[in-house]
Amino acid sequence: MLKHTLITTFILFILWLLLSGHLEPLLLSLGLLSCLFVAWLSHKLALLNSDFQTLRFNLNLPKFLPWFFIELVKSNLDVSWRILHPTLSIQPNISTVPITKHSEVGKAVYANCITLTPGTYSIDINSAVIEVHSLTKNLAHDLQRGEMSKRILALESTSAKTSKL
Amino acid sequence: MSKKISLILRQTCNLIIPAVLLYALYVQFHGDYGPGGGFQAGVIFAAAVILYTLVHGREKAQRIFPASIIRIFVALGLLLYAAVGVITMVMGGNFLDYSVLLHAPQHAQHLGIFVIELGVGVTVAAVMIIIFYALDEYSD
Amino acid sequence: MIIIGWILLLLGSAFCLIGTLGLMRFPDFFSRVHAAGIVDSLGAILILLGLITQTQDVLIIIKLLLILLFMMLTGPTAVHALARAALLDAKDKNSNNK
Amino acid sequence: MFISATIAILVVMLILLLRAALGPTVFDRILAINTFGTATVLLIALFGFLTKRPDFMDIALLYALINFTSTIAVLKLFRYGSLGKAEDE
Amino acid sequence: MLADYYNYWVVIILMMIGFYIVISDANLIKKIIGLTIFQTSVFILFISMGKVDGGTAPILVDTLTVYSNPLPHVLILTAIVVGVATTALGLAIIARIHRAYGSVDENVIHAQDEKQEKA
Amino acid sequence: MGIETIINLSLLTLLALSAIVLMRLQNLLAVVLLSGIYSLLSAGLFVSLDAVDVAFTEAAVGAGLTTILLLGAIAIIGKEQTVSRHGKLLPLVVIAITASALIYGTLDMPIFGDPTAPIHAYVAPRYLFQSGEEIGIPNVVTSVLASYRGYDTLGEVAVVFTAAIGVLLLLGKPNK
Repeated sequence: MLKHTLITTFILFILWLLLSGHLEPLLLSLGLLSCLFVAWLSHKLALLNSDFQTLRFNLNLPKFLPWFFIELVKSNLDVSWRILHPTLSIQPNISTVPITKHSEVGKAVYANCITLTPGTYSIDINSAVIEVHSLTKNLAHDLQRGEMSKRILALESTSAKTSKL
Repeated sequence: MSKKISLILRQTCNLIIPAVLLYALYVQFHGDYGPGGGFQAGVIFAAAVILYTLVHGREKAQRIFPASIIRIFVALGLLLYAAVGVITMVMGGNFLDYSVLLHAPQHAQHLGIFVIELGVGVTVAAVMIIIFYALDEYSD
Repeated sequence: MIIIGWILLLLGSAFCLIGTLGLMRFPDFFSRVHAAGIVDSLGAILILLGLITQTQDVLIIIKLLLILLFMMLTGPTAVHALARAALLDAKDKNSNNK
Repeated sequence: MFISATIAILVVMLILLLRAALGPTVFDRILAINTFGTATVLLIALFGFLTKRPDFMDIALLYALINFTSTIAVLKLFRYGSLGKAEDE
Repeated sequence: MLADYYNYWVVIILMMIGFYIVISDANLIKKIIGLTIFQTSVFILFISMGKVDGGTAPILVDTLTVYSNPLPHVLILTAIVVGVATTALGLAIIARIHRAYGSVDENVIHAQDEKQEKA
Repeated sequence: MGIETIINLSLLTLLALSAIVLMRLQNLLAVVLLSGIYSLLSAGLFVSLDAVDVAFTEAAVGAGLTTILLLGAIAIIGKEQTVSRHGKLLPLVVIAITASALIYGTLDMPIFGDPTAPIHAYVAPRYLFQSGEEIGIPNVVTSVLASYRGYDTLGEVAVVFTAAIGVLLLLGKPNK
């Protein structure tokens, strides 16, 4: 537990430095105190619990972000084209996407990534599937192929899944 | 379809609330250099606590921020503010004239402003949280 | 750098406008969410990236990146919560009518 | 160039206001307000650059952080009829 | 001419809308919202008066010399927080009224009062 | 007309529009939601009028608190409320007279942004040009709030404190 709190404090302190940009000893010590206080509170509130430690920013992140950005642009262009098209060719429907291997945080990240790409958004979630509302049938099929799921799985560290058991 | 709060919402809030809490403290301590200060920091801190209450329920929130202790903080902040005024009077200045606190007047001003902003922040945060609790408990 | 910023800002504003246009054109709530999603995702991303190219101040770049990060966290979550509440509400109404 | 983006955001705001006024359901209004928050963040960020003092990002950052609090509150009220009720397991 | 006085005129429009809601709507919560609009219009009036052409925000930087007037900002900054606190007090009173009368509609409340006086 | 003027004018117009929409809506929940937009717009306006500290407060208060407190009150009285009206004519006459008197009054105001207006003549220059030496912090608003006008701020905090006491007296449960 102490280890988790220390890691939390460290991450919060980096955030403080990014926010503040002041390097005077007074503000630095105040920042350290604030970070300790917030880390203590988060521990008490069970906020940044062990789940979040599973999301290590490993080497797959630089690979994931450009891929995700391209997907984002593609889906944006697709939806924009449909909006501008005079006939509004849309067939809204709800389908399910399986999510078996993800940790709790991984599920949340996955669902948020689905929502971030226009054309699909997660409407409900349970332990096995995400219900997805999509603007056209094709977009849902793309998701069910599971490319994004695989890539987000690669972001989670392998030790996490064993510790969840 | 249960009445449970969605997992996504819970996880995101768990990630955001520490950031909001830290941001509140950042605003509290950087009021000298940019926009911000005790009033804003207090409100942001209260917003974080309210967000926690929304997602995890009042019972859980009151286990860590009990109303009885928040009530003490409501008065504590104001007392801290007023105490600075009394101390300056004891040290031979006017009420809330910080320059007598230390030898160098600029440093004394810094110290005085820091302490009273802290008092303002504590009172505002506590007041907003206690008002939210009171309204919410009344709706049961 | 300045020209890249131009393009990013203009594209971002264009996407924002298209998104809100969709918000008016789409027939029901669940499809309007898709249209609003354009403003929240690519519109905001392009404008903020465009702003990042326009300054040399590291602190401001960091703050813009933080704004982007937190928007990308809170935006989809709010949309999800909203859509879920709307779906549950629609289901409730259906079961009441039966 | 900042000018055109700013004007675009102002037009977006006008349309969103229209959507919020028309409704028809509560959820449409909430959607409009949520997007309005995004537009405000962008407007404030752009304005910082327009006035050549872009050190007011703090306000935009604040909105990015806590704008969804009120959205969650409305949804909670709508679903549970109370703000502080804990979830039913 | 338009830009010279536009702020003041919008302030008056907002103020009158707030006033109209307060005197014409019977629902007490909507009256509170009307008061909030009225309050904001006063804030805008103060802040508009503090604005100086070509000035920027009153946070001192070596390169700038023209700043807007900080005094209204100080007044309004505290007024906003005090405004929320008093709004909350108003809402608390409305909650008690609702418990006593079972309604927050002024017409219903008056009708009940009159009934009680007759009895 | 500079871009700042255009932004100022359009934000004001949007504010007026949203207030008119607010006035006409009858569903209470919709009114509360629209007041969220009203608050976002006024925060934007405060930024454009150089009042960053005020905008910051409005942002924190409007996004985080006012809406939630109003929703808390709606939770107490029930969400299916609609608003009924008193008569329309008398209030309209009253506000028409008040508005015309006020608009007549604005013609004597100093024009918007005039640097020679009386408000800028007395204490403001002293705060702006000497607070840097006297207090030593760049944000003039903070130095006026906490140092020059510290006594006023103490009063404001006391008002907030009193409001909390009032809410607790009205709504709090008796001690167990």
